[in-house]
Amino acid sequence: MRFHLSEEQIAIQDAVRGTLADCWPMERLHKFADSGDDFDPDSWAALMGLGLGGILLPDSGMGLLDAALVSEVAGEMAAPGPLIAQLLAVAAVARSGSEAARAHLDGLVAGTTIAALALGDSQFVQSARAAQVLLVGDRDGGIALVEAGEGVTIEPVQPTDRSRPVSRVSFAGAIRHELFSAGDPLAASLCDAALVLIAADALGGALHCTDISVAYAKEREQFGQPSGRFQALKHQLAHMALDAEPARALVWYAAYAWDAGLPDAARAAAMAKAHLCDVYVRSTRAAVAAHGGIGYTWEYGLNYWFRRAVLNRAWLGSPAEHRVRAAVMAGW
Amino acid sequence: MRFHLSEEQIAIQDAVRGTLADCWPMERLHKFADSGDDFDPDSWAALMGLGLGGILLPDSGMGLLDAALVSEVAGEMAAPGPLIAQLLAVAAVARSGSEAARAHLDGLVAGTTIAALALGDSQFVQSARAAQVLLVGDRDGGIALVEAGEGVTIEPVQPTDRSRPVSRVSFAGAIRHELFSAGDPLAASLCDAALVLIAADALGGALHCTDISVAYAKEREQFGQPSGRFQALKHQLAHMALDAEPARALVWYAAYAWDAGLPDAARAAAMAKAHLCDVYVRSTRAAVAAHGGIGYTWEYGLNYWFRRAVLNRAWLGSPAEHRVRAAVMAGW
Amino acid sequence: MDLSYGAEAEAFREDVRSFLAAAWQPGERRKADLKDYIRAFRRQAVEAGYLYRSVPKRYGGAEQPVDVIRAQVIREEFARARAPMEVGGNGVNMTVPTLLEKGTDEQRELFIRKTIEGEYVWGQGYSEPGSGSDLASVRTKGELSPDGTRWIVNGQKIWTSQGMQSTHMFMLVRTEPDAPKHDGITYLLIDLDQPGVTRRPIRQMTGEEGDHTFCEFFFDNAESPVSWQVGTRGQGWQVSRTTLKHERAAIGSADGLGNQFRKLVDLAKEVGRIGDPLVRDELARIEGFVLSHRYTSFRLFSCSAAGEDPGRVALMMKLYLTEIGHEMALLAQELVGEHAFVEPAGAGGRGPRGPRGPEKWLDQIMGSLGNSIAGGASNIQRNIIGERGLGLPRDLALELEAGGGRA
Amino acid sequence: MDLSYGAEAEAFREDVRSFLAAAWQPGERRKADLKDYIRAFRRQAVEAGYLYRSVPKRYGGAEQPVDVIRAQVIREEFARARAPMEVGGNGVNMTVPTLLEKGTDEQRELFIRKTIEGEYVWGQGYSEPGSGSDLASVRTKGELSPDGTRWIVNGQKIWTSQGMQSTHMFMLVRTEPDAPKHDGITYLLIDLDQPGVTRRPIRQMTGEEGDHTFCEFFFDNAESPVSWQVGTRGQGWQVSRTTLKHERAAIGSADGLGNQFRKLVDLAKEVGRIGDPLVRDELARIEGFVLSHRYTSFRLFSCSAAGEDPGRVALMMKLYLTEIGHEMALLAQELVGEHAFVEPAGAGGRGPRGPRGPEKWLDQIMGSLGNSIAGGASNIQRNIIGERGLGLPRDLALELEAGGGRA
Repeated sequence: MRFHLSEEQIAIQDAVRGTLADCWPMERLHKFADSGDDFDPDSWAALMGLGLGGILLPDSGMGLLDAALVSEVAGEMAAPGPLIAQLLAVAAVARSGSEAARAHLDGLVAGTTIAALALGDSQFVQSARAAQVLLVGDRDGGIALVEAGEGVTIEPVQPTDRSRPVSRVSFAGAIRHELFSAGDPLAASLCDAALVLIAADALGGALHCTDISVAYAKEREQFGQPSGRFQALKHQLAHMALDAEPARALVWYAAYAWDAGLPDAARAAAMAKAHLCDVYVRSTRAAVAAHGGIGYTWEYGLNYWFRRAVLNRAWLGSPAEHRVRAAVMAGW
Repeated sequence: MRFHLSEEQIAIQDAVRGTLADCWPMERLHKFADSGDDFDPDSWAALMGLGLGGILLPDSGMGLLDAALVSEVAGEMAAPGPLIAQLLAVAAVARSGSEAARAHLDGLVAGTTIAALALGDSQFVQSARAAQVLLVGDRDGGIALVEAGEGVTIEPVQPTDRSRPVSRVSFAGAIRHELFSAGDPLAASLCDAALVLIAADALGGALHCTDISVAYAKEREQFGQPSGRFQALKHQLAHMALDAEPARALVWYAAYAWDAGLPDAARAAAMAKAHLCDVYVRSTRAAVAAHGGIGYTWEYGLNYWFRRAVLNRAWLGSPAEHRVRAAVMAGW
Repeated sequence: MDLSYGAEAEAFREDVRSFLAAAWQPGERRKADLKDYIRAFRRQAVEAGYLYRSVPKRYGGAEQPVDVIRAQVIREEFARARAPMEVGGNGVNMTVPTLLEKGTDEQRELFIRKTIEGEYVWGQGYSEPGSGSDLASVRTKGELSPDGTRWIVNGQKIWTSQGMQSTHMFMLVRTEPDAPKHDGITYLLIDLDQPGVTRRPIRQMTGEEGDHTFCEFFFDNAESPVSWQVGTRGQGWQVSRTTLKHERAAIGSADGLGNQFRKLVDLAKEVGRIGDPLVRDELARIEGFVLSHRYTSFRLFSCSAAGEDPGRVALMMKLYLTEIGHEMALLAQELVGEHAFVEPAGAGGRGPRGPRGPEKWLDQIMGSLGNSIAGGASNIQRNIIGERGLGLPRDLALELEAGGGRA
Repeated sequence: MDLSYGAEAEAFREDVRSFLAAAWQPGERRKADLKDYIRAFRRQAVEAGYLYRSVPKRYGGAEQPVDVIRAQVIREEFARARAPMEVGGNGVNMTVPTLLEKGTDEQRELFIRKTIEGEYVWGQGYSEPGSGSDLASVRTKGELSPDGTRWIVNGQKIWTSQGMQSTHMFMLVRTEPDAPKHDGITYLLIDLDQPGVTRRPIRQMTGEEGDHTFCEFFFDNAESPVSWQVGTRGQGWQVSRTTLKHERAAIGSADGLGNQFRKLVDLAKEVGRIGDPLVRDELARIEGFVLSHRYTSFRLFSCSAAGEDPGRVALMMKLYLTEIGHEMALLAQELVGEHAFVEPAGAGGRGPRGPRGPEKWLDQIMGSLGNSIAGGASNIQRNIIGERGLGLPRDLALELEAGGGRA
């Protein structure tokens, strides 16, 4: 029986947190957000230097839970992409029988070959311009690896999420390697893993919003008192924590169920995605309100998390869509 | 332009309030609640003595707005029934061509003939055992006046709402006078009026819950201070007021629209019923929480309003059902 | 992560099963016969080390090392066999730990064995009319008898659960009226079977007023020996803090919430609303909280088993449970619709409950409000999360009033 | 009740219509030409008694008796004809009433006419970095020049709307640093076109940072004549209370909310979700609040027309509006879905807006948060409702800190 983090897992999170604190401070994020780029080579190299690329290799000794812990810290620090795509691409390619795709595996694990994610019906892809391969969900439910280049059309847009900019992408006639055909349980399972990683990013973001709001309430004086002394704000902050902190175990469980191949893994992924993305939206709104004017400025940076919450919520299906799936899977 | 109460209207409310304060104090309500009766002759005589029975006579010089103002005070004081039934029965009989029904009109206006309400699909009727006539909605949409007695089966139940006890009623083979046939706009309009009167009762109840909670917070000391000084409770009370007070104008408008025959009268009635019944449920819950332990005791009496909120919410259709109707009427 | 209990625990589980297969065979026994059988069974279970594990053997316990996994296995296996666990209630959950920590040897000898054997039933005497969450605003007076051997108690206590069954009470009384608020309180044990004590059941808003409801107690020159005072005179507030902590740990079993959620789904089916998109969405939305609560209870359990501090989340479970209960109540109210016009049979504990339809949810709809009130009102829980969990400064009024005395 | 305006008002409406038919014929005029035409039109409208009705004629106003029905008819008819109303902004809404109530004749002569003619644009100088809702925590310093003729101002102001256009500012400066917090503040007018004043637009979370956004102002030995001080030295807090009241009355037009709700319904249609039961339910649920807000604004208007006090509901409109905005934002976010991945064109005021799809709701989704912050944060609004509306006692910390000085 073990349902809390090990020292190793906490160490991994600390390593990712420390790395991002160094290479991804707010000044860097501000600069990136206004640059029009969709990829940040320095922070990517630093993260990949930690060996994160291979977490979801079948023989890594780690699993989706570890990947989710990393995604959580990425969410906390508003890290640029395409981390989730990379983790999933490695998982997919390593588990597929496609030799052509497997030729990319070493590069993907090392992070020298960059992967983007185009699962679901979305036309929007993060870090699309930087990616050499795209993990693409077919309309029929199969999954393929598409080579960037000819046949892949990328139209940049002004992205809402400035830390993980998207482009509008289409794939007519691109080179593609089928990884899993329609109906292959691995295809569905990879989509579930994506949901868990998004939920983990949302968790990290929500906790970050709570923590900076609490810190601000301790430091800022209003009417001669730290504003966090006032019961109204104190209770609002307590509710932010109450919303996010217990939901942490929901993400853990979803990841654990995926790793252990439990029968409720798919449903747990749907519940985690739906619940955490709602939590994240509430947390970012509450954080702006808790900060007052400064939270509404661009300079303070809270808006990056707000914008990530907007993206996470709609990415790969809204909370309501996943609740419909969860209801069906429960046999209601 | 006039969209606030006249002195006369305020005087009517004060008269009803004063009468109920005299004849319907908490001791009386407690006694009635445990008596198993479904009608209280003394308070009924006192209310009817004010001439309320005739408010919805076509030539009364008053209208649904005035009836709603009375219903609001009845809700505020948790008055026993069947006030809404009586008001509507007078409105219905006076507007119908049925001579047999009109023979009851004087008694109904005076309150000596007691009316119960069986509109909608409900099998539950308030004050059914006391009623001499029942205003019955036919399955096809018509409205009839049914004579109590043979063919009317009344099965008493333990009612949730102790101030307006219901029985289970069926009408196979009773004497009935058709008032409005299916498709008669007056039939639909009477149902709308019922919704507005229920919304008004809910408004009165919600405001009462707010007011007693505020009063209690001023009087009760916690940690050496009136509990209402603490910001958390203060803001919870502010939200109770915020929920109920602006909704008052929604009830006014729905009643006014009915009186003036405006095209949105039916939709306004549906919106008012849905909105106020939700407000009432929230207000009663918030009131119990604001009081703490004493609010949870039977003796304090708050539970009578809680129970009225339960009944009002489900009576003649839930908020969700009326929102569906409102959506259809809006052409969405 | 690993939700299995491990080989050692599974071997232990086999032991428990073997024990139960042999020792728990109530057969067709009824009434007094069954009561005797249960008493004997519990003694065997204590000897086997399964019940009252934290109570020393000399007071009738099993005196086992703390092992939350074993404790969980025992709970599961006893539940599966439908075998009786500890007698439970305030006595075992609050009096016994308090006496073990703060009592005298004489008090332990006197009370612990009889409490865990169910002979003594304890009521809690903290709340007073109007005190609400401000438990330190004790007004019930304790005065020494002229000869200094007895406390003379006058006042009123309220919201005592199991009040009609209680034989004894642990209570807070104000013994130094001139001391600062938190310093003038003494923690006292008292025998409720004496002329100076009157008890009255409280009728609740649900109508409930039976043998298992709350009571209020009136003390009119009631007496208790000075030797029944726990801890130092005037330091009763600190003594009571121990027990409140225990109470918090006892509330919030994740299974209860999960069961209630499943019943809510069944209700939606029963009333034919399970296909309604609004109902499905709301059920799944609520389930997000229910599952978060459930898996967090795993997390707390796991930390507890490993002897690690779970951090601030442990402070949140009570309020989280309360708020989920509210959400479920609102959906239940939507689902029961007109069924709620009829009060469920047996409400108020008057007569047998009998078969009950959807209207039985009325109890939960009202009862969910009781949760906000019992065991520390929700606003106090929010203060606890904000102050102890997030480290925010204390409310000024509380700080000024407490003068630093309150934990 | 009667929502018609009555025969007298309808006759007045005819007058307004005739006036507009004659006086407002902008035709194809553009740019400077149109500007001149508008200026001339406004003069005519003032002469006819339609604009600046509460401003005395000697300062360029119409000097009409208060008549909210007439004012409403004027608004409706000007809107229907798309004719320009008063120039608006802080100058007309705050500076002019303040000067009329508390200013000197010299100040009125100097500022009112130029303000209502749009020549002077006023920024508000209340908020400072970190002051939040605690507007009395003014740190910007005002010191008299050695010869006693000028105030020397040093400090920073923030959240000044129309800051890039502002020619002048009304501001609070701390002139008696040793006086109690609320007693050491002076209300000052200042010319912003001087070397000691630097302004910088604030980029908001929406990305907006154009000509119409908020600014922060830095004062580095900026100067203002002592004769531009409004009210007594050290009594500026009381002077500013007048204007805040005006600001509250100006916010919360019911039509704006209704229009936005209709657009939300249109959005549901545009994205093909209007048939979704969840969306229909949520729209109708929100509309219950929207209509309550709308009809309450009728109620307030009606009370105002009759000169009667509407009571506590008047204090609730700002917070009610804010909370409805939040609800609408959450539904909008559900409806826009992936459209929200793209920032609406023209956000940040960079370049033309052009045609915009559902993503334009991103502005509202973020903007609804701005409402909770602007014009008094929501928690302050809740205090106002609780204390002034419900008569609950003041928060202890505020009471201790204010020492009774704050209105």
